[in-house]
Amino acid sequence: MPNSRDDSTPEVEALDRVDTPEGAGPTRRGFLRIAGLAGVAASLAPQIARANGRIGYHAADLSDERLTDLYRMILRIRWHERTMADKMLSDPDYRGYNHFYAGQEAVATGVCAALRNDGPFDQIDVVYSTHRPSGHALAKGVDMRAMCAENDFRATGLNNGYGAEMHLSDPSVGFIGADGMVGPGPVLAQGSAFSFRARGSDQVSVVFGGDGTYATPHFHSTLNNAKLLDLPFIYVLENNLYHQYAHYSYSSPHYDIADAARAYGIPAEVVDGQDVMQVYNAAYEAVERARAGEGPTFIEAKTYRYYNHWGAPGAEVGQLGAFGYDPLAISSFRPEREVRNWMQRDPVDICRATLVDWGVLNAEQAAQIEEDIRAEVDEAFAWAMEQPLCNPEDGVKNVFATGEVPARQFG
Amino acid sequence: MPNSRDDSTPEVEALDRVDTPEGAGPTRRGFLRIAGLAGVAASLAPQIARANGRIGYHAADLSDERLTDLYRMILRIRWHERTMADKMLSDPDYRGYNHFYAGQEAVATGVCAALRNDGPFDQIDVVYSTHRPSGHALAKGVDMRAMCAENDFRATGLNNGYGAEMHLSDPSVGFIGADGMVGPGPVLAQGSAFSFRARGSDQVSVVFGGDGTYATPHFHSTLNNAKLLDLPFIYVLENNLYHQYAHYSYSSPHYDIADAARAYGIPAEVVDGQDVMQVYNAAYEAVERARAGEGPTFIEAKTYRYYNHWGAPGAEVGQLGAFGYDPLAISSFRPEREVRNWMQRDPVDICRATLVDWGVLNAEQAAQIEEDIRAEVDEAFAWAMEQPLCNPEDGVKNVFATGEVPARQFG
Amino acid sequence: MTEKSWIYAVLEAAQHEMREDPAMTWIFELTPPVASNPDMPVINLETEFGRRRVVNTGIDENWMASTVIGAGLAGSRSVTYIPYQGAAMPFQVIQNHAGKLRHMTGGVASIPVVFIIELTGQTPGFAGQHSDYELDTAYAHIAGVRTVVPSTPYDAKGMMTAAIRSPDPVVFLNPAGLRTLSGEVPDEPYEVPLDKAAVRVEGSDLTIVSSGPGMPVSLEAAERLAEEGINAEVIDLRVLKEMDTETLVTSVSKTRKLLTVDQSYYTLCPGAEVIARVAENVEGVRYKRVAFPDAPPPASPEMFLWMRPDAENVAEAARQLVG
Amino acid sequence: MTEKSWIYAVLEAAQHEMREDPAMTWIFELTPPVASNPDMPVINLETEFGRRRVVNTGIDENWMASTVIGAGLAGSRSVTYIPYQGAAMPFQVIQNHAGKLRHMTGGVASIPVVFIIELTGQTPGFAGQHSDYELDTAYAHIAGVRTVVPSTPYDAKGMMTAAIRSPDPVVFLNPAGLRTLSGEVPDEPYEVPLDKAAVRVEGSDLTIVSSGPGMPVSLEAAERLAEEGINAEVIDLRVLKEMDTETLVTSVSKTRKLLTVDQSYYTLCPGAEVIARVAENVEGVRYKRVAFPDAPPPASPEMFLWMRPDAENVAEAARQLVG
Ligand SMILES: Cc1ncc(C[n+]2csc(CCOP(=O)(O)OP(=O)(O)O)c2C)c(N)n1
Ligand SMILES: Cc1ncc(C[n+]2csc(CCOP(=O)(O)OP(=O)(O)O)c2C)c(N)n1
Ligand SMILES: [Mg+2]
Ligand SMILES: [Mg+2]
Repeated sequence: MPNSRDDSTPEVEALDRVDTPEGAGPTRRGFLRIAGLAGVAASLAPQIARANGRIGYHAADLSDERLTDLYRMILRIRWHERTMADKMLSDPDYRGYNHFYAGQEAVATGVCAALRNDGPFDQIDVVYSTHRPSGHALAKGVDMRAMCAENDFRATGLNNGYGAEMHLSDPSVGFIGADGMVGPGPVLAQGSAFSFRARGSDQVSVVFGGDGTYATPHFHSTLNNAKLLDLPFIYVLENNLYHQYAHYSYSSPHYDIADAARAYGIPAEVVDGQDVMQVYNAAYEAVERARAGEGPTFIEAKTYRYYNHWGAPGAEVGQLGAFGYDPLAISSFRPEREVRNWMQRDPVDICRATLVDWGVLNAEQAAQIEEDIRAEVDEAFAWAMEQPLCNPEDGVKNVFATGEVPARQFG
Repeated sequence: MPNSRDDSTPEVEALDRVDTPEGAGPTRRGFLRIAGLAGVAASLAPQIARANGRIGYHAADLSDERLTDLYRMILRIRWHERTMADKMLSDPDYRGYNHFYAGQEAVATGVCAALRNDGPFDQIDVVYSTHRPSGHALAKGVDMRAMCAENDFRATGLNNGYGAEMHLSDPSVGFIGADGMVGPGPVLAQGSAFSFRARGSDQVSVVFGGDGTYATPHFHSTLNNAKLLDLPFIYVLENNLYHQYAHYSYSSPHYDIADAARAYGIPAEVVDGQDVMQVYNAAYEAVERARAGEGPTFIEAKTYRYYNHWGAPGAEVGQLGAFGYDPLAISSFRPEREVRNWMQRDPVDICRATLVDWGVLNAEQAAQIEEDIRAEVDEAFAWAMEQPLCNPEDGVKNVFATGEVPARQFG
Repeated sequence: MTEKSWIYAVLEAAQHEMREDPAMTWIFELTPPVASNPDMPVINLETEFGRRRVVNTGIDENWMASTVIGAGLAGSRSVTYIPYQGAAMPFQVIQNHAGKLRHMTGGVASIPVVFIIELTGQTPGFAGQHSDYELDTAYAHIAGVRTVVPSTPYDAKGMMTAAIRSPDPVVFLNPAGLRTLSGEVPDEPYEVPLDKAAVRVEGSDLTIVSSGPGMPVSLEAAERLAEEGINAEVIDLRVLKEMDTETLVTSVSKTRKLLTVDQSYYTLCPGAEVIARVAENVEGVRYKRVAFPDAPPPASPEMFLWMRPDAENVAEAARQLVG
Repeated sequence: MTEKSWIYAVLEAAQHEMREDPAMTWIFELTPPVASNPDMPVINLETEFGRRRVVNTGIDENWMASTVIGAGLAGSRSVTYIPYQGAAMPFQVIQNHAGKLRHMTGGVASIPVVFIIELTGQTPGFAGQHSDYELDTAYAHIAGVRTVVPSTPYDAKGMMTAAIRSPDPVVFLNPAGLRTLSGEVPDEPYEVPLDKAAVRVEGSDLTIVSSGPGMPVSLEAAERLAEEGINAEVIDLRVLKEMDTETLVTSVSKTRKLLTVDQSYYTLCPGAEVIARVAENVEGVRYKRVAFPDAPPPASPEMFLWMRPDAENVAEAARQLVG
């Protein structure tokens, strides 16, 4: 159970419900299954990120279809990242860039699977992302083709070429959007939660933030006010050990940043961010708590990024991850062996192995799904590259809701 | 012992030293004395602010002269405040204003008594104050006459009439100064501590902050970095229950704000801010820790202000404290009975009773000291009122270190 | 139509919009949104709409501004009242988020919020941080927010209504020095546009342009000048972004003399922009600029009142300009 | 004298001062203070002076700026390098504390610190928050800080030395777009004054005034114009506060035509102040102003590059002005 809450009756009841909108399927909960999954995870990993031992709980109640969707989503993110990295490395006409999310896919996937991702805007759950948004965007339901076009500055992109990677936004699926600044995002996200509580909505607001967000002054504002006002707010801190090139111990005295949240009296959980089931479980409980009016939750997902901070330095076409020197790191960068260690516990592998173990998929089906996803991704990039470039004069539009501002560059 | 540190050998040794620069006087430490003092405090107070039970430790080692100085300083602050309030209420020519500190005198006095308050600027300990600075200033050694003149905007005031109450500053005694903003002060103060560590100085930087500083984003920046860098820094949080007109429970989920500091791994102590001996003890240990390179300390002093937030609304000439309606509070203000309750545990009374109990003073001596202090305060205000007003044209000086900026109001 | 105080006029606008829209919120810090006015019902947004919609927590103006932005992004119109002590605290989030999000998202993000930013500058004695009037420029320079500064209770109400209804984020500068004004203000809601300057006095000898707390002294100067036979046209900018160039150019094309009046520091005060816009559009004009020197306001009333432009400073500069 | 990169020149200045003064500190965030240059020793302030004096913690630019202010108040000269992403985060503490403390304390507080504030505006593709160049105005308007913006490696080193030695707080704007410049820079320390503009090209047909990243395009425009027989005088402001009015007035008194060039947003860009100062002092001048529109920079290179003033925009505006 989570460290900082007791197991009061309403939640025990909640745990007994089967979380399948489809309503069907036998519950998978049971000691054997859990033990089985734990075995899978352990067999894959010499070093398991510190977690609290509860594995395969709510996730075990999901229908086969929804479980397979988790796998599909992880793959969709993974192949989006790999394909884009390869394009950046090999296609001189390609102009897009990314802060790659590969390695962290289970976090976005597990969290967004617990959210309400469609419906009218005043009922949908909202997600605030970071400078590393592609995984969060896909997991929340953003259209991959539109996103690919946006990332290559196309006029028909998700944001008409105005934003590109660090400003991807699609309110229609509740993806409020990426944010290139480190710090403000969490406060803005709790602001949405504030409005949900004010208007009596049961919506939930989720922010993804890196370990880098811990040291920002905004961290305190966010957690303190979310607690004081009992907001329907979830802070998902993806601790991938580094903020840019500095290890998180440069910025935090805590081993678990979750401890900082607990100090406010906020329920906080540390999960293995490489295991989508663990992430889903924690997110599921956080969402239940928020919808029940019981306030915020903090989830620290221990995870790792396979590429360097930004772009594809050190990466090679066709190869997952970046191992080489990152010139942007100047005087400090992470050890290659650390990268290789983490890649031993790959979120794709863990999810696949779990589903095979649970009898949801067999190996051939799993491979076929991956083929299909790769085709989908290739098609999205191909479509994007055919989209029109932007019209220069449109740059002075969209400053305000109507009209345009005058050109001033001509004097 | 403090909650969050263990009693390691160097500190035990430190406790054995007698802290009298004069070197003289028998140590007063001992169970009987401590019990005696506890009796005094208890007899004065039905409601003792929550503290950790260690009373009369290092303070008991002080010489008679230094103990008497504590009493003198508390009185000096008290009568400064009362005299000024009376002047504001009765003298239409008087232009000064104040955020009155009466009720909190033991905090400034106890803390500053543990600091190095004279010597060259690169050896003196520094204090950062708040919008409520008069007590901190006097306790750190600021000249009362110069301060009175400054508060009435005189050209020969402490800051030549440029600053007045909220910007009192006297680096020559290590009083970096008042700060009218809530939030930045603690970060600036830890910045001075940063420079002490960088240049290998054993100086200590102290910030006073109200309970209102807890909710500011700066609180996190301050404590996180002070801890990460092990700075010689002391955060004295004077919890007088209100930030302006809102109770601190509006802004903090903690009963003891000290708990927030402990979360960073910073030793934190809660003391009865009405008892100068308790405050001194905590400050003494914090200073020892800082000088030994062992990092920051947080002290939460539970205290109360006798006047309203600002100025003298609700006060009457000759009467201590303000009970009436405060028009600035608009829709919420504190109950009069709460004020009266707290006044039962007055820092002047507690200090006087302790010194009489300890045989440092008798009642007549104590009364004579108070007479002398009142005369000193009256003389300071009288002197101030005779000082010249400022020269208008000087307003464009002191913007930069040299020269003056052009007048622009004439077009 | 009733004589109303500034703050009553502002809260009346907010009260009406909050009654219409149950999702709308208000965040405050020191000053509860409460106002009374002779013969009118007391307005108390906190008690009327409850502490879920009208909220006060700790001292954190960046939280206040960020929270209304987040509320706006989630579809709730929101207002926050930032006291002058915290006027610069939310600058980054307004500059870098509120002002940019619509554009950066190609138009999909909408932030229908109002930041009431109190500016002071009025009271001698407090010095520096509590007496400065300077952030008008910082908020007017940034893109994507409409920055307005009313100077009458009538405009304060009408611009507040327009600001709340606007789909754009609005920085509503609230000069503390004008709190004491009262004036005839209709009871029913109305809008004053967020992009138009107002000609307060017509004249032909010179144009005086000011805004907010510069208006009372400019109007008083114009009266003194009128008695001396100098007819000043007095323009109240009202809107710093987007500034109404046309009204300025029309007036100065006629008078050929422009005097700007600001309480803000001289360098890069709004008057500099007024002069530059006119200079780009009208030839052969003579210019003067009255402003606070590039110095923090000192505590001493003697120094402060000498530095802050008053009606006589404005009148004298006008005399020199026409003379 | 050696050909040096911009950042090598800046760090060389800092290294010299840190060797002289063992109390001096440097706080950074993303970018370790490390630079190399052909045939020169690598400069690494972190390894040379150790992690007590040269420090990097978390992402908190307000902490960085506040910490150097606190260090300065305690007598330690200090520099912090704020990356452009965080350029607005420390605005409040610089505006309200660094800029006011000396004055508010009647001269007793001294803040001998340098805030290197990186500004960007150079790279198409990043959009909004990562491509804007706008905070020059915010930092130039406030009182009590000297705000400078070099445009050559020579000035960068000389102004950095002067800034570190200055008893006043200095905002040293570091345009990221100029990082790629290199030039002849003396090895020994020297100072470039913090209050003087520089006439880069002499001419008599019009005056072009720019600063920082506007300089390369202005100089290129002047070359094109020269080929056409139009002789532009090009002035590099270098100092936004206190702006060198005299150099501006002298030049425009001669040319009677003033063109200002800014990468900053049009409304209240530094050029507005330049125009206003000249307009107050010189009669019968014709004016033009080239600047970035009042819109956040979009990601699309097509849009961005159209909006950002280039040499041809400047040259064409100059032709119209003289024509
Ligand atoms: C206010 C601010 N300062 C600095 C930066 C530059 N920056 C971009 S990403 C980043 C590191 C973020 O680390 P983390 O939050 O752990 O996220 P991760 O990159 O690991 O996903 C930094 C410092 C920024 N974007 N915003
Ligand atoms: C940034 C900022 N916001 C608001 C204020 C207005 N203000 C002045 S004092 C105060 C309350 C401070 O409360 P606390 O810190 O508890 O100190 P106390 O007055 O109780 O001594 C407030 C909100 C301010 N000075 N600065
Ligand atoms: Mg990280
Ligand atoms: Mg308080």
